[in-house]
Amino acid sequence: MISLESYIPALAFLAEAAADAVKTGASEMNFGAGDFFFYLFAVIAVFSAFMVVTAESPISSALFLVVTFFAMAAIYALLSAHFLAVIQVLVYAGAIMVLFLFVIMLLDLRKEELIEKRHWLLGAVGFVVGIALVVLMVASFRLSQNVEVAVKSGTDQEAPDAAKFPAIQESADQIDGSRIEAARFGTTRRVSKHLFREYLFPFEVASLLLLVGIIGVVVISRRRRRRRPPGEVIDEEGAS
Amino acid sequence: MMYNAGLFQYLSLAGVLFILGVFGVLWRKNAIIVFMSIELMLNAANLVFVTFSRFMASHPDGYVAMQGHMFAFMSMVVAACEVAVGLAIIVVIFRNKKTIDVDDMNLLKG
Amino acid sequence: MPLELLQLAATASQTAAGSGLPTGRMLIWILLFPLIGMTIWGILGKRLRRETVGTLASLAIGLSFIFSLGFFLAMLVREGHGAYTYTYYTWIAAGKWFSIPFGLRFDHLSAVMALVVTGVSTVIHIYSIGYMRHDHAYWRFFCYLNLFVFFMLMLVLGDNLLMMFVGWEGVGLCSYLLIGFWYDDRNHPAETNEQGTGNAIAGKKAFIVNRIGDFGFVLGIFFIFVTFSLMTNDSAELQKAYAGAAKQLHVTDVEQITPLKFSHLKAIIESWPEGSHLPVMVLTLIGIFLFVGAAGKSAQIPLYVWLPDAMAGPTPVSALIHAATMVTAGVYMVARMSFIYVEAPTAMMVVAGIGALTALFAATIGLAQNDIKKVLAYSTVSQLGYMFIAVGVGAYAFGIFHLMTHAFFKACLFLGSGAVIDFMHHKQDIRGYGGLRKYLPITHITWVIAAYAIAGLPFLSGFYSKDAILEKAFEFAPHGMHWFGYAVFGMGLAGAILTAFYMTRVTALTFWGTPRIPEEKLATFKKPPGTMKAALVILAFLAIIGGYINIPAWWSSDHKGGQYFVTWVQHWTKDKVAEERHFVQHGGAAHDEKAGHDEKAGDDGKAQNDGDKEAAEKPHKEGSEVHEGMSLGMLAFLLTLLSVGVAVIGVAAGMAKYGVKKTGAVPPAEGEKLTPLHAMIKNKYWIDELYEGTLVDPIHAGSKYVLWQGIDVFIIDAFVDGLAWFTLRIGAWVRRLQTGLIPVYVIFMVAGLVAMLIYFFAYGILEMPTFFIKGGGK
Amino acid sequence: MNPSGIQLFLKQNFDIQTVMPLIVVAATALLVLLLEATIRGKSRTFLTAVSLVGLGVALLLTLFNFPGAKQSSFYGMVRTDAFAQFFTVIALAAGSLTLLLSANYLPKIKSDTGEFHALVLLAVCGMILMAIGNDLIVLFLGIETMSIAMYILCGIRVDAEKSNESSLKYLLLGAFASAFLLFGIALIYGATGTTNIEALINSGGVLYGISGIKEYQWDTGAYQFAETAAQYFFILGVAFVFLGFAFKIGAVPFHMWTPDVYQGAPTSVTGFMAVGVKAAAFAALIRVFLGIVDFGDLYSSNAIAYQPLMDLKDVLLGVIWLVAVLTMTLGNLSALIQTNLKRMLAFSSIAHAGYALVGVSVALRLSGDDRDAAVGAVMFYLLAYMFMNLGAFGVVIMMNRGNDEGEHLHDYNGLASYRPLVAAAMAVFMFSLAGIPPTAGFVGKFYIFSAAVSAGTVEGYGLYFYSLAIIGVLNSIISVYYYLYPLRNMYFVSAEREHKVELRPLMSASILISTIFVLWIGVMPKGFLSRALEGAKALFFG
Repeated sequence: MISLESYIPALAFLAEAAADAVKTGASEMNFGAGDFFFYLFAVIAVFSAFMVVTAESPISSALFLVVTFFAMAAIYALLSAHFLAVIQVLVYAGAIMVLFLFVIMLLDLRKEELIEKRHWLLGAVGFVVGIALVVLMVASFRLSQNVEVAVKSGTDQEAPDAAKFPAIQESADQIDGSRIEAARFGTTRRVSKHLFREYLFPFEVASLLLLVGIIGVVVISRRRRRRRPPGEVIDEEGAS
Repeated sequence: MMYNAGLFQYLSLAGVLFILGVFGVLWRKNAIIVFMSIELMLNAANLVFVTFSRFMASHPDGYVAMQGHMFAFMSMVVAACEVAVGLAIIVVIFRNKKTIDVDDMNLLKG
Repeated sequence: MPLELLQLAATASQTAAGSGLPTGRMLIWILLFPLIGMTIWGILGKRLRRETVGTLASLAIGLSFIFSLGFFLAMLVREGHGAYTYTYYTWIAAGKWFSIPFGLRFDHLSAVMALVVTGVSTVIHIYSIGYMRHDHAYWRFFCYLNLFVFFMLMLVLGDNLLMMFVGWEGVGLCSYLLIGFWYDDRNHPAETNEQGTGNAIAGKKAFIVNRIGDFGFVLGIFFIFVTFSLMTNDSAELQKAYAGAAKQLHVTDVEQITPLKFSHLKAIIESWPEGSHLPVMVLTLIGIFLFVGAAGKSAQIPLYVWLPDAMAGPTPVSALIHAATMVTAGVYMVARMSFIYVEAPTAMMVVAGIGALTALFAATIGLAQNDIKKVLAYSTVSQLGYMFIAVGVGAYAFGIFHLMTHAFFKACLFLGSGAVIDFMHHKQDIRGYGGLRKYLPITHITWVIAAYAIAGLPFLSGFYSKDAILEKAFEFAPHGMHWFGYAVFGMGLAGAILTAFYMTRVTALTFWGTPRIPEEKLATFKKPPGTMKAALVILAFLAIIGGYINIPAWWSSDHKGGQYFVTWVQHWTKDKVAEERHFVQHGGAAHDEKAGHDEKAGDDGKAQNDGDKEAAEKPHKEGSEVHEGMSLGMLAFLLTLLSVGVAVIGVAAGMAKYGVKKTGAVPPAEGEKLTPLHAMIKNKYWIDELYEGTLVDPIHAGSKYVLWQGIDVFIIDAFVDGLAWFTLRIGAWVRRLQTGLIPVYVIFMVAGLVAMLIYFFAYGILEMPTFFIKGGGK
Repeated sequence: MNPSGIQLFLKQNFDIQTVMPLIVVAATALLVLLLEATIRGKSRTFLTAVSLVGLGVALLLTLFNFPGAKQSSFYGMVRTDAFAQFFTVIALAAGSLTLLLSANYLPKIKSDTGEFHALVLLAVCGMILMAIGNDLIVLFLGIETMSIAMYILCGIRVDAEKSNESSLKYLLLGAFASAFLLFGIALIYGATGTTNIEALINSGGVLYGISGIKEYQWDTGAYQFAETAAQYFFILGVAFVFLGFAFKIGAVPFHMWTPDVYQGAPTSVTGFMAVGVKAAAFAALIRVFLGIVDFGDLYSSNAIAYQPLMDLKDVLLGVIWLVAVLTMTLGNLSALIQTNLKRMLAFSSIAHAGYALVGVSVALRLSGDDRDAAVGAVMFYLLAYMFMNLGAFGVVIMMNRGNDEGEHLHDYNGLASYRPLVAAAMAVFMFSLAGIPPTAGFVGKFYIFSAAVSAGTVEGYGLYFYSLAIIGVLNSIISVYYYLYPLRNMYFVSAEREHKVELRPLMSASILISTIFVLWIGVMPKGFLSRALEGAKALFFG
């Protein structure tokens, strides 16, 4: 199988390490390598994201963002999303970040950027609202850990209602094969199979979107141009 | 074991990144950093997609749930476009106003 | 007799033409002429000559009038005097049960309205040719005026509530445009109103106050729809009623019945199944909501405030829109919906009560006004109050009758005032007039005729209509409460005396006595052109004869004849008069006595009447036919005598105060004290002093300082303005949130999301996990 | 696979005809770009003509050669039903009118480039995608295509600070809202296992997503199926997605960008934003949220015990009720005190979104024919709103002479005396916006409010919907106050000086078309409404 992980052994390693986590219905698990790497990259991601938001200079913000993106890529790999992990590095950490840095350099913003002082009310309201959002979101996520369903009450050994959840039956077969699945799941091959069949139309639309982006950058970044009568020599400076 | 990296842990990571992004948009004055924060939020959303895609056992239609991957892929395209356009606008604004402080964008109000 | 004559004429014209009767399809032409006119003036008007525009615009309305007349005559000769209806296409349709046709209805009620609207409009158009001769935006004026007539005809001829609403809004728009017509105050400084507000503001005020009324109207429509549409209410009674209505309307399918169409709604209510009660509460609510709309358009308490301000517009506009036609739309609407009101006595009480209050209240304010058009404006409000008394006590046909006569004499008065204003170089203060009789003889004569018509002096049109209304009010007893009818009657009577008084006052101050500006100056002023005089004469003539199409019943030998007009209109309206009369007939003896009391007591019979309530409610079954007829005639006769009496007293008091001396009593200028007046009229009659001391001065002062400047300006006006101010304050406050700062906008977005999530938690579809609640969890 | 099988396969999954209007518009955009590059220096009217031809062809294709009802293609990514057809028509018409309006306006603001046309066309593509999108991914891409094109169009006056600022504000806030939308979609995907709206409904109310896996229980130490978690993610996702859509339609409290962005953008773009973006966002909102509500119903029908999703409909109803009320009221109150006409129209567009939301909230509650009527009312309203609002912006553009002139209310002083027809057209638009008969706005409002009233007859919901109708009517009364302002200035105030209002043919044509349609829809709405109802019926189960 020619896939990206052949070339990037780290991706394959991470994916395999994390495969346990995806085992459905697994009972007791020990703290494994996948867990370790998850927490490692999660801490890196959160720390650098925090630094993005709080760093004084935009340059450091941008660099911390690169770190975040790399950590995210690793986490994608943990989730067997090999293709996406690579794309994440190429597109985000590569293209987008370069763009950011380029613009920051272009604008020469280094001097004026200290951490800003805002009106206290704005800060306070923002803080309260943001914290409320944190609490509510985490509360909702926590509920994924705290299931109190009457539907399928009983022990974990009870067989799921296969008629209602056809997915579950299949998943039982995959428990053992999860390591194999981890290697296959988000490969370029599988992604492309979907991308050029079911997702052909969105793919084409995405090209339309990129066209919009291209035109946009051309239109916006062009310096103002005077209307010329036909035949006039184009002024080099004006054309920019 | 509560320390195994399960669905909750991945989602929580996404949520934390997302909220850090929200705070960045709220607190920062520099338009570029605001923009970076938005990228952070988009990334967080991507992580949710990929997490769900992975944790979902399989799809009833018989194929492995790859919609999340597709969505994450498309959202990267979107993010790239937004960044390109957004940075172009920021450059133009800097050219006109010599500042990219979002608090100075208050010609239009009331 | 006139009916037979008209029938003869119609038959003759029909045979002369050799063709059949007009078809319903042609009804649209009544509307089309003004619309075509309006379009032409709007596009080409600037390039046409003034005379051409005026003449052709008048012609357009004239053609509408001729068509209306044609349809009216055709109805007369038609078998059973059937109405003309035609549905052109479906305007709004949604689903199975809901369709609003674009249909016109020329029936007994709308025929009268269409004739009045087109007739009076034609005359006023002709008048405007003269009056607007100097105006630079001549074409625009006629454009608006034609558009107004179009919308008014749509209001009148539409066969369903929504078309009526279209016309309703349209006339409001035209009113707005025409009130503010002279927006440029520099050219016409005198026609701004006394508070110094500009014409445009007056226009806007009119429009917005009217929208408050429209709110009620729309709610009324909504509730009618919700209550009587099978789409929203499929109760067994309603289904039976639909079946009955289908039978009555000769339609095969109940789905064709739509409750917003007048005839269908009427049929539904009429064929409500026996044994089950109509939803009276809802009907009352509907009636009151519709009346709120009517009160806005027809300037009743508390929504009348716009009408006096509306006098800022050109005088022909005041005559046409704010006296003769548009403001009466509310009365027309209530008459149109009479089948609802008769089922909801409480709503009728509200209508009659508000009408009576307005009639009296506005008349008192009218006493103290010095702007000639303001007097007429308050008088219009007061007269509209009478019309609402009529439709409120269930005498719908009489309300329409008064509407018609009022259109004649009030249009005549306004046009007369316009002639005076035109003559006096746009001075409107009656204190600066006096003795104009010499200079404007024709205006003077027509004015006096119209003024006495409105005062209710016998043999003029106003007498017949107002007298009839008061008579019906006297017989009114909602829920068996006779005192209410007597109270309404009393207020109407008091209003009548004041009307007579202030009309005499304004007549005397304007036309009689000696001129208060130098005569040599007056002699140089230009007389009004012929078109204006012609219009005045036509309207004065109508103000005289207008009443004879409905002479009081007791004049004729069998107590039934003579009521041509009312009988005609009652083809549609469901007058409750017949039942009430029945009741009165039984209690005839008691009422005769009371009538006597009333006469002696003058204008206020309320106190005594309360005591007689019980007596009136006792059923008297033993009375014979002849006896009842006699008592009815006697009662009507006595009531007539009474109202003639009060009219004469009012006129006499006015004459005594303002008209007897050649110089006349001039109201004091602003800031001057009232007391010097006393010297002028002292020692004249002892009755003068009685009036002075007990009636005229207190009322005069009271109306000026309490009612007008106190309640009218200070409370009601301020309330309406305050509401607007309050709304604007909120707007300004909201505006401060719009800081232009991105973080603030972000906070609002996130806060919105947080609020939504909190709501989800509060509702219980999301729950707090147990680790937030100590000891929780299962 | 035999040939006929292949044909069937292609027909089902690669039916180009279903996206033909989209292709035509996108191809026109490319053609315009090419022409711009090759015939540089020529009159841009030519490019306008080319774009209009493209839009016209697409419009004809949409009107007369639209694939059969309820056909989905590209593996269920797009669904070409009458609903999609209706909103495609709105998008194409809005684009055409905008280009007509821009033809004479662009030189004035010195942005007369072919890219403008291309971007408008691509934004139209985005709107079409939102109309035909059957999968959240297509909707998302459509929203982004449209939005990014709009960000650029707002900032196309690169030398004007207001335009820059408008663009940046729109972009930052829009991207922020997009992130929420994306996050919400992710959560819904996790809960349901699909992003396809049709699949969501056809799932029979089963959450196929993460509910299939077992989760560790913190308190008991046991593993259980994550059904409840899936439900919670679903609800949370609905809230986030609602934010994303509410931002685009400018609903309170996600509306605050609207006035600033509208004011700063070039006027023709403002008009396009106010009608096109809003209509497309409503199309997506209706499709997604009615799908969600239907899903909730199905879910409730096979739920065994108490489930949070059962109440989702009522909760959403409450949210949208409040949002609709706030949107109407705040929009109108803020518009009251504006002196800049563009800003006033921006606030009024917020209010109009509120009226349309009334219809949406009604549609959430009702079912069957009644729901079709409510959805149809919203669709009809958006159509009417497109003509009246673009017309009003057209007059504003006509008054413009390159700078901010023509935006302030006192610029309209005495317009009626020297440009009576323009003033009359403006009066028609203002009255239509205020909802005064016999204009399109009145009929639209009438349908919406009567839908609310008929929903009020549902047992237990009388208070909800009657109050909604009454608040709506009250609001339209408030709105009259500020719609009268330009009218007052045009008719009742003398001009200190006459503006040179040029009656250029293309611009006049646009205003004339708008006027005609406003009156046509107002006087004979039946045909338009029946198309809207057809569209509503084609949605999902009808």
